[in-house]
Amino acid sequence: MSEDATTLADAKDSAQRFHLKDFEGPLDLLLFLIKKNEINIYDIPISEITEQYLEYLRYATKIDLDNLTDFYDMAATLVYIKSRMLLPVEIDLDEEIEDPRRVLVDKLIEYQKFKKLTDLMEEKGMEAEWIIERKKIQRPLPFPDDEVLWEQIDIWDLLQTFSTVMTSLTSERIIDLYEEVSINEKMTLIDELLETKGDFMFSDLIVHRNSMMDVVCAFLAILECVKERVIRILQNKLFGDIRICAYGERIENGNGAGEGTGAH
Amino acid sequence: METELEKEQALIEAILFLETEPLDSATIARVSGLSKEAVEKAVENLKERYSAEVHGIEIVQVGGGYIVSPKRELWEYLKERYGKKNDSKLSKAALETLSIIAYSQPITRGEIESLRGVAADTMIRLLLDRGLIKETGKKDAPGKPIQYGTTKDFLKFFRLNSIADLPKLDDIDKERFELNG
Amino acid sequence: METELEKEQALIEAILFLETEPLDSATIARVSGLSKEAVEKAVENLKERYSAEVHGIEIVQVGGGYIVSPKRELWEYLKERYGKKNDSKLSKAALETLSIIAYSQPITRGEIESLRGVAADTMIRLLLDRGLIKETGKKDAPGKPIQYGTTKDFLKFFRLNSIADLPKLDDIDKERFELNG
Repeated sequence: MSEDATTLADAKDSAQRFHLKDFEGPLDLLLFLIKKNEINIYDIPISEITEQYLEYLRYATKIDLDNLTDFYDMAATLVYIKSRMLLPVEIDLDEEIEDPRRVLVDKLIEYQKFKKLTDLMEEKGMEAEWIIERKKIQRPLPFPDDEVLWEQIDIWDLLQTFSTVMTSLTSERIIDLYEEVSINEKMTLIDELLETKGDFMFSDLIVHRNSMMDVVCAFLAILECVKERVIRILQNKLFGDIRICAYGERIENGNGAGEGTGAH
Repeated sequence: METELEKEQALIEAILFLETEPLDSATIARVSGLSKEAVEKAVENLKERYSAEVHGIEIVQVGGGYIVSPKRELWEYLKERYGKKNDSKLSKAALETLSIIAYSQPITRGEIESLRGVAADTMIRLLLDRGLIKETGKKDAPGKPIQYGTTKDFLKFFRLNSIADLPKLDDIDKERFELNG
Repeated sequence: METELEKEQALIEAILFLETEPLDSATIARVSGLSKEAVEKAVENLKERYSAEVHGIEIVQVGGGYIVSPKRELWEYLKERYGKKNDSKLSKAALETLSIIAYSQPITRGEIESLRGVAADTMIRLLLDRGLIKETGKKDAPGKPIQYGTTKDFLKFFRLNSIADLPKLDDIDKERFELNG
């Protein structure tokens, strides 16, 4: 590799690093140069540092404009300090000599302090790199009088929900969704009628008179309930309506049945 | 040995704290890298520890899993702030359970769970407390599991005259396709 | 008397368990209906109780509030399942600006710029957007420049209880920097 190539690579390398914002600002670059040259910060060889600083700046062609201005500002300051240092100083014993570098040095030290603090914060931030926490609130408590919860639900929501639940099931769990009525449903209705009316007629169980399924299920439900000794059934005449009452209920023979029929 | 056990217990405590759904011991074992036996022992210890008066939370077993939950006697004080949180999630689960019960009654907890695929205790308790469902009997099956059905309040709530008025699935289709109006 | 205190403690334990955000004692008092003193006493007791080896969770103070959190020494085991990478990492420039604000608040944009030697608008806007800093007032100086300070979210982000808990320079650095500061 030729000498030129190496220099070029160096320059490119520097520019690249600069471009990658290794330096947060002109003060950062200055601190870097001071450290690199192992210079005492209280006695900065200003012309040497200025030269190096400008050198770095020359490679930095791609940094954004905002920062570039700041970097050039610092360059101007450095050049100014350099010129001040070159001027002969008239020694006045009464007055303390103001070192032209003083302001810059103070700034650099202050900046260095914050760099250190930033490092500390970064460490602290690293601790927070991982967080382990519960993703959401614990299961809500099921409170009985949670009115808001139920406000806007109607029966269609209920059906819709049921439909969704059912259609999301795997085939082995699928039951006949479109079965119009079921025996279970009729048994539920029997329970309800027993509760609300006490006793009732078979015809009360039929919701859709022209549905064969409805009638058959009602019959099967009655048989099931009789078997389970949930109900008693009574019929006061052949082919008459069947009266149904709770199993435990005391009924006076045919008389009671007649009364019951008459009431309807 | 003692400290080893303490460490395991501490880890499981942290896991139970972080979870929001019931976790069975096999899952806890997998997550913690401990044996199932160690997990079960630790959970037992934790359960006992938290059962003390001084603790406001406890480890409860729900549908074969463990979950940390505020103690029931404190709910009264907590309900205002925590009862309504997450209500969309709560209502969805509750509604699902309720719809299954309404359309498949009488139905046992096991059957509900097999339909929904998740534990149903909490929801059943909620619906019972709320008076929308009730125990209707016991199923003639091994273990005689309790069967649930809807109540009068359920009908009232949904403005139904009778359970026979529950709309049917083909009603939905009718509405959807506007077939028979 | 003792049991009264135990009950209060149990209630506060349940509240802390239910929350996912840090809760200050005033809020806990409001939620629990207890006095702030009672809350603070109970929280202290709870903190001590959970600090024991056998517990895997602890009560930590973040941004002036209390939160239950798994103990740090367990994170290694919990990371895989529960860990969330904090992808909201700050750039070096943002962090530098933020640390200047944190350590020198209240501070104006001009002051930040003179410390960093570069324009600060973008960074200030970024930090404001992230909720890490806020406007705290106006400086009594020509132009009444806006002053900035850190927020509660800043404390939370860095897991600090108070701004007084910001990491400190060690003695050597202190001497190096503050003599000439």
